[in-house]
Amino acid sequence: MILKKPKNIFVRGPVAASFIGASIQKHNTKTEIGGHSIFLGQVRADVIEEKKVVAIEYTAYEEMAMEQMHVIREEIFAKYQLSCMHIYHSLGKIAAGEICLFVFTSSPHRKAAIDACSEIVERIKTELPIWGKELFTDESHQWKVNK
Amino acid sequence: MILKKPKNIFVRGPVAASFIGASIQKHNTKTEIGGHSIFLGQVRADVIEEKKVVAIEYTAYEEMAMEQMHVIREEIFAKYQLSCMHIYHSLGKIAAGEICLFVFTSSPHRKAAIDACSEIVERIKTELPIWGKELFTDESHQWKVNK
Amino acid sequence: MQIKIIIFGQLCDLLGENLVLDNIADTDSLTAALHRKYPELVNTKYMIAVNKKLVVGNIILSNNNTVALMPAFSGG
Amino acid sequence: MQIKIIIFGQLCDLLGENLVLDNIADTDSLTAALHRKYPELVNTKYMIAVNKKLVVGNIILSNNNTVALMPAFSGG
Repeated sequence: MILKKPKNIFVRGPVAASFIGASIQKHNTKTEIGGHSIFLGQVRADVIEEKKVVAIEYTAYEEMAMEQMHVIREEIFAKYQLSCMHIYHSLGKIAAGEICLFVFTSSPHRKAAIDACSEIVERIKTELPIWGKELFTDESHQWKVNK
Repeated sequence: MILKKPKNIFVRGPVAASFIGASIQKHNTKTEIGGHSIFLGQVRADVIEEKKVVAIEYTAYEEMAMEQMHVIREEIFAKYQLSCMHIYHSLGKIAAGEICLFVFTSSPHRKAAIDACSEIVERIKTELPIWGKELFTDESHQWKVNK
Repeated sequence: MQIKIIIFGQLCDLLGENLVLDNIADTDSLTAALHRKYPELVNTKYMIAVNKKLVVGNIILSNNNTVALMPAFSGG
Repeated sequence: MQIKIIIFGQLCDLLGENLVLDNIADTDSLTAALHRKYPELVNTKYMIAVNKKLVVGNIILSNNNTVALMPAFSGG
């Protein structure tokens, strides 16, 4: 599977649970698939020095992120026997409890789907120019640091 | 988290995509969660000696499977920092393309959710007394073998 | 003493789903009786559970025991 | 030559979101000019991308280049 053009991975606002359900449903015609692996990032209401995170505001260098994601996508397809790969990352303000990242891989065999999914998540966090600004109840903020 | 009574992991028929979406939605009040990991097993239309699998019929020694799953659940909760764990396995005839296994783990941090999810999937496949009968188009069958 | 035996997976193709055997004192004699009655079982791999616990070695059976014959698991 | 610079993440708190600098020949002189204008940048870790490619070493800039200043990524 060769993808010619970078796909847009960005969605404004949170990823809806119903959208995830609908994405899963679409795969029931692909009867070569034996396993799906899904990772969902959810905004945590961390408490930092007695201030609570109410939302994370995501910004990105979108064109660069899409080009980089295109490279990752092709490398992952070359490395693992995958039937499908779908990636969605939120932009804008995502409230605590909402979903900001949806990574979805499918394969005839579970191991490829599971390993590809977790590798994609790591690469998204370290290689895509995306930034999270943690917003506190008192309207102050701090910039998220990925571990 | 200590669970006193074995939970019923079995559902009659396939796991609906909408049910998975609704399960995800329910977690938006748990704002200590930072990552969800989901594995879905889907019935593959394998072709074996020119005969195509149209469905897998699952049977189980249900009481024993639930007791064993209870042990696995407690061991996984002891090993990983998890907020939630949900397991559903289908019984009865599941058509190719339908979902027969839904494993859903959530944690403050992604690594625990991802590692716990894939460990649970392996343990379900090797430790639970469940059997899959692969049904072919011509009404013959063969018994599934887990790899 | 009668032992009721429940049967799973591909073993159902060989034995049906339920089986009653008389005069079975322990799991070793159960296996021996089964193999006399169903010679094709000799070359089939299966596990035995008594009261939902996998049997390792030989176990004495009593009247209330539930004995299960189980081929390799293939869930998921 | 004028270089238009786009700025991301916590660097926006220091520099605003856009920045125009004159007479910048390459990325090393860009860094030097930035550090003169914003001394607090000296102790801040950031990467430079030119035309969406991360810069390693020094790169000559020309008029059509898009230069991005990017702190450590924190998506997901």
